[in-house]
Amino acid sequence: MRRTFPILITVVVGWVLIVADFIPHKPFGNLGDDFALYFDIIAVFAFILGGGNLFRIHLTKVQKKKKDWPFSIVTLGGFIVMLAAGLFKIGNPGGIQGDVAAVGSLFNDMYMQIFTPLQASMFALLAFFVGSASYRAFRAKTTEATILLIAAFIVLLGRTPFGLWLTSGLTGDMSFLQLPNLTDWIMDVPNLAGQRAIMIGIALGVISMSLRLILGVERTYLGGDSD
Amino acid sequence: MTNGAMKKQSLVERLQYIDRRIIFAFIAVAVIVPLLIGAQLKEKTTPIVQAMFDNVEGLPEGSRVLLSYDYGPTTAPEIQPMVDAMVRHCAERKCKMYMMAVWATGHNLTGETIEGVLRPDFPDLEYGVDFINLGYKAGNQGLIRLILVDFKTMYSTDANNIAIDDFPMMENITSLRNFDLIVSFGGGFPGIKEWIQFAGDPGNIPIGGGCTAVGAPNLYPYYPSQLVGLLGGAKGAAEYENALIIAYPKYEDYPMAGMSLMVSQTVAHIVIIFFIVFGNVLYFILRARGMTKEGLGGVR
Amino acid sequence: MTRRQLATYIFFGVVVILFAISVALKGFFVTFGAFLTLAIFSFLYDDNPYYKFAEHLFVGVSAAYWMCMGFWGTMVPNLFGRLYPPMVGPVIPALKDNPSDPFMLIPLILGIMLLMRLSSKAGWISRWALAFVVGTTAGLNLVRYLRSDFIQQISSTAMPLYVTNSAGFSLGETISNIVIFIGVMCGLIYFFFSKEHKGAFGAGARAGVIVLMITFGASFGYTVMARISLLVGRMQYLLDSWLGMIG
Amino acid sequence: MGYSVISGLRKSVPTCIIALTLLLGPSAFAQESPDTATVDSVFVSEAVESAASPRAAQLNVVQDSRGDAGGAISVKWFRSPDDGMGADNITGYEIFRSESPDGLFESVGFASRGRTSFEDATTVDGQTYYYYLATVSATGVSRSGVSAGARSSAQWLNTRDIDTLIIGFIICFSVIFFIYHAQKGKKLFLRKIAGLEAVDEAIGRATEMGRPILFIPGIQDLDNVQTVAGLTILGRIARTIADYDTKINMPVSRSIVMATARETIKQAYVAAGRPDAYSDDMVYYLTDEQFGYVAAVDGIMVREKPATCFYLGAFFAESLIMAETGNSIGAIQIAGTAMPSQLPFFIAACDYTLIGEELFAASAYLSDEPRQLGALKGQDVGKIIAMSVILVLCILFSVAAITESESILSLANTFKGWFSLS
Repeated sequence: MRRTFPILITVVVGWVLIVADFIPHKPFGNLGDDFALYFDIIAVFAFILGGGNLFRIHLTKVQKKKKDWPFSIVTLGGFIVMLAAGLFKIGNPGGIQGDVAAVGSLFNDMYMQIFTPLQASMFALLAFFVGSASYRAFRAKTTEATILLIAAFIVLLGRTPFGLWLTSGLTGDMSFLQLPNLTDWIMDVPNLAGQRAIMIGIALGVISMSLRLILGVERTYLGGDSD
Repeated sequence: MTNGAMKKQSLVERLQYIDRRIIFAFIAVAVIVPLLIGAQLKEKTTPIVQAMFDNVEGLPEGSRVLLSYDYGPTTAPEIQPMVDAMVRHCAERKCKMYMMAVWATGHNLTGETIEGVLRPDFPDLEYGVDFINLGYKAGNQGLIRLILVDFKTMYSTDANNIAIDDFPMMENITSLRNFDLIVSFGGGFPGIKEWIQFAGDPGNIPIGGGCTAVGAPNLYPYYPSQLVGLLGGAKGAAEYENALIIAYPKYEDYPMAGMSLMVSQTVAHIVIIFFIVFGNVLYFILRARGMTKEGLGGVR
Repeated sequence: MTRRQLATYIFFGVVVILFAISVALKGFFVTFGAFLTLAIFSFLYDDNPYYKFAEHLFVGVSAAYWMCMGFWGTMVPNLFGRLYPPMVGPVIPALKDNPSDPFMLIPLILGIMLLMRLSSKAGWISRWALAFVVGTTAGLNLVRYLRSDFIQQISSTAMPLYVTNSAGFSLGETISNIVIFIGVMCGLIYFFFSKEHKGAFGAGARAGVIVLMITFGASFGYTVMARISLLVGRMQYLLDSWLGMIG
Repeated sequence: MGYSVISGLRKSVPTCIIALTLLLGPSAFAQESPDTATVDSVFVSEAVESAASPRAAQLNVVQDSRGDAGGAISVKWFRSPDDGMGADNITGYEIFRSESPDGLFESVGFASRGRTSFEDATTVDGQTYYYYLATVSATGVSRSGVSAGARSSAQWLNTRDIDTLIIGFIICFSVIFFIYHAQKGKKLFLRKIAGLEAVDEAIGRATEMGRPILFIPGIQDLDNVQTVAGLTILGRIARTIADYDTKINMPVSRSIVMATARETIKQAYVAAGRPDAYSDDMVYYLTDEQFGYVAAVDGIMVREKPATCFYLGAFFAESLIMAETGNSIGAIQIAGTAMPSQLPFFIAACDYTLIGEELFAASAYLSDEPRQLGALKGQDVGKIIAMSVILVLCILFSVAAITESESILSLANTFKGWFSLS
C-alpha cells in the first residue's frame, strides 16, 4: 500500500493528462491547467517545509555554537524580518489589501535594497568566470577542442567592431567572409542544426522518461525498485 | 591551479597556469575604464531584429501590444534597454500597451518603463487608455495557458488593485487572441519559449521576443515561423535603437542605453579574446617543447 | 594576537569607518547596497567573512521573499480565494463574490499530505503528493515536448536542398540548407544509443560531434558579451549611484 | 507487491489503448456539423461605399472553431483588393457580431491588414450568431454582407491536433513496445557514455579521500522533467553511496525536491541494509532564489571541498558559477542538463557532461534493467522516424524546386502540414 498506491497515482494522473490534452470538451479541456495550478499550490505548502527546515538548521547551529554560527544569526534575522514584512505587509501603503510588493512597503524596500544588489552582484560574477573558463577551456588540444575553439573565436570576434574592422577588406563576392556575417551564418546554420538535433533528442528523452514514469517502470523517485 | 613550488618551472610553464585572479583583474579594469570615459557605439541592424522592428512599425494605430516582463533585476542591465526602445517605438506607433509579468521580479520593472520612458517623453499618453500595468500573477506557463482562453479571470484588477472594467482599453479583451502582438522580454523560464508553446502556437498569435544574449541561440529555431523577431542581449537593443534612429531621426542625439552598454562590453570582450589567444600561444610553445599535460580541462 | 589577526581587525576597522562616511554622505541604503556588491565580488579573491555575511543574509532574505510571494500570490487568491472566496474578502475584495470551487480541496489535501513529512510516523503519506506531482509532470510534458520540440522541429527542417530565388539558383542558400540538413541528421546519429558508432554510422556520429562542438563553441562565444553586460550594470551602480563618478 | 503493479500495468496498457480508441473513435467520425456558413449564404452587402472607402473584403466561412472546448467561432474572409496595395492601403478588418441578422451588431475584435481570419472567443455555446466584416482604412470604412448563423460548441476530439496524436501514438508505442520486448531477456547493445562510466570512479574517489559528494539536482522544481531525471540518477548513485558509506551533501532550492530526494536516499540506505546511517541532514533546503542558492552552494564548496560534484537537472546562468568554483577546488565534476544554453559552460568547466537526451537516458543506463534499456531503443526508433521524415520532406522539396513542379510542391506541403502546429 505504501509503495503501490503512490505509483498508481502517478500512472493514473499521467495518463489522464495525456488523454485530456486531446479532448477539448469539459471536463478534460482544462485539466492540464487545473493540475498545473494544483502543483503551484502544493509548492506553496512545500515552502512551509523548506522554510521550516532552513530555520531549524540555522537555529541548531546557533544553539550548538557550531562553526560559523554568528553568520547563522544573519540568516535567521534576514529570514524573520523579511517574512514578517511580507506576511503582515508592514508599512504597505495599501494596508493589508495592498499588493505585497507595493512600492513603499518594507517588503519592497528590502527587496530593492538588499535582495536586488545581492542578486545582481552574484550574477555579475559570471563576467569573471566566463573569462577564466574560456582561458582554460579554449585550447586546441584535440580535434573536438579545436573546432570548439574556432567556432567560439569567430563568434567572439564577430561580435565586436574589431572583427568587422579586421575583415572589412573582404568585399563583393567575399563579403560573406566578413566576421560579423560569418558569425551570423554560424549562428543561423550549423548552430541551428546542432540545436535542433539536441532539441529533438531532448524531446524523445522527455517522452521516454515520462513513459517510464507513467508505466511505473521508473520508480527511483519513490525510493527505488525494491519493496 | 598548480602548486608549482615543488620544482622549478619556466616562465611559459608558470603562465600556462596563470592565477585566474589576474584574469579577473583585467576584466574589471576593462569594464570600469570605458564607463568612466563614457561613449556610445552604433550597431548595424541585423535581419532578425529588423523583422521585429518592421512588425511593430507595421502595426496600425490603436493596435494592442502585450508586453510581458519576464525577467528580474539581474538581467535588467541587458534587457531594460530593449524594453525601453520597444516601448518608445510602440508609443510612437500609438499602440495600446498592456504590461504584465509572468516573473514576480518583473513587477517592479514595469514601473521603470512607465516612469523612465512613457511619463517623461510621452506625457500625452494616459494610464488606462493608452497603457496599463497589469502586474504579476503566479502560475508560470499555467498562467499563459489560462489567459489564452480567459483573460479576465486571472486579471480582474490591474497592478494597483483597480477593477479592470474601469479601464476603457480593457474593453473587448477576453483572451490573448485579442492582441495583435505579444512581446515577451526574458531569457529564463518561463519566458519566450513558454509564450510560444502556450500562446503563440495554440492561439496563432504573433509572438516577438527580447532576451538575454545567452537565451537567443536557443530561440533561433523558432524564427520566423513561431517568432516574428528576436532581440538578443545588449547588441539586440543597440540594433533596435539604430533602426529606431533611422526611422525616427529625432532620436539621433538621444542617449541610448543599449549603445553605451556596448562600449564596455566590447573592450572586455577583446580582453577575453586576448587571453584565449595568449593561452593558445603558450600551449603551442609548450607543445613544441613537449611539455604539455593532456586532459586538463579537456573536452569530454 | 598574530599579525594576520591584527591585519584582519585593522581591515575591519577601515571598512567600518568608510561605511560610516558613506552613510553620512550618501544615505544608508545606497551604501549598504554597495557594501553587499563589494562583499560578493570579494569572493573572487577568496572566501572571507564579508562574503559569508552577504551569502547568509541573501539566503535568509530570499527564502522569506519567495515564501511571501507564494503565500500572497498563490495560496491566498488561488487556493483560499477559490475554495471559499468570502474568506479572502478582507484581503482581496474583488474576489469575495466569486463562486466556490470544491475541487480546490484536492491541492489542499495534497499539500497537507506533503506536510506529513514533518511527522516521522506518517511521513510516508507525503509520497502520495509527490506521486501526484510526478504524474502531472510526466503527463503534461510528454505532449508539450512532442508538439513543440519534436514535431515542430521536424517540419522546420523540411526545406529544399536546391534553392532557387528570383535571381535563379542560389548557391549560398543551397549550401546553408544542406549544412542544416546534414547537421541535424548527424547530430541525431550521435545521440543513437543502441547502435555502435562504427563504419558509416560511426562517421555520421563523428560528424555529429563536430556539429555539436560548433554549436557549443558558438553559443559560448555568443554568451560572453552578455555576461559582461551584467557586470557593467553592477559597475554603473558602484561608480554612478554610489560614487557619482559618471557624467 | 510492486511486481503485481507492473504485471497489472502490462495488462492494462492495451486495455487503455482500446478504451482510448473507443472513446475517440465516434467523435472522429462525427466531424461534420451544421454550424457552418459559407459564402454561398452570404447576401451581398448593400452598404454605401463612398469613393474614398476601401474595397470591402468578403466573408469566406463563418463556422464553429474546430476541435476546441467551445466558446469560439472562427471567421474567415478573402482579403480586400486594397489590402497591402497602393495608396489606399487599409489598416485592417473590424469584426462585428449580432445575435440576429438584422439586430444590433457590435464589434468583437480587430485584425490587422494581411490577416484573413479571426477567432471570436467570446461566444456562448448553442447561441446563434451573425457576423459581418468592416474593412477599415484611413479614409473610410466599407462593410461586407452578413453571414448566415453560426453556433459554437465543444468537441470531444481536438481534430486540429489529430496529427500530433497519431505521431505521439507511434512514438509512444515504439517506446512501450521495446520496454516490454526487452523484458524477454534479449541483451541490448548500448554505446558507452563517458560521463556515466566515470560515475563509480568519481564516487570511489570521494570515498577514498574521505570528502563529501555534492549533488545538485538543478534549480527547478519537480514540475520539470529534468529535475525528475536528476533525481532518478540520484536514486542509482545513492545505492552505491550507501554501500560505501560515502558522505553526501545535497543542498536544494525547492522543498518538494528536498522531500523527494530524502525519500530517495533513505530508501537506498534501507535497501543497503543500513537505515541508521541515513540522516535527513544529507538533503537540506536553502532558498528558492536562483542566485541566493548559488551563493550558498559556492560557500559550501570552498568550505567543505567536496571531492566530486554532480550537477544533474535543469540549470540556468548559475551553471558556470558553480562549475568554475568546483573547478577551482579541484573536484571531479559530472554535469548533465537538457538546457542547451548551459551545455557549453558545463563542457568548458566540467570533466564529463551528459548532453541533452543523455541526461534522460542516464538512469536507465545506470539501472541496467532490461525494461529501462528497452525504452532507449524505443527512443532510437523515434530518431529514425524523425530522420526519415526529414529526409523524405527534403527530397520532395528539392525535387519540387528542381523540376518546378507545382503538384510535387503541394504534395510536399501537405506532408509537411502533418508536422506543423495548427
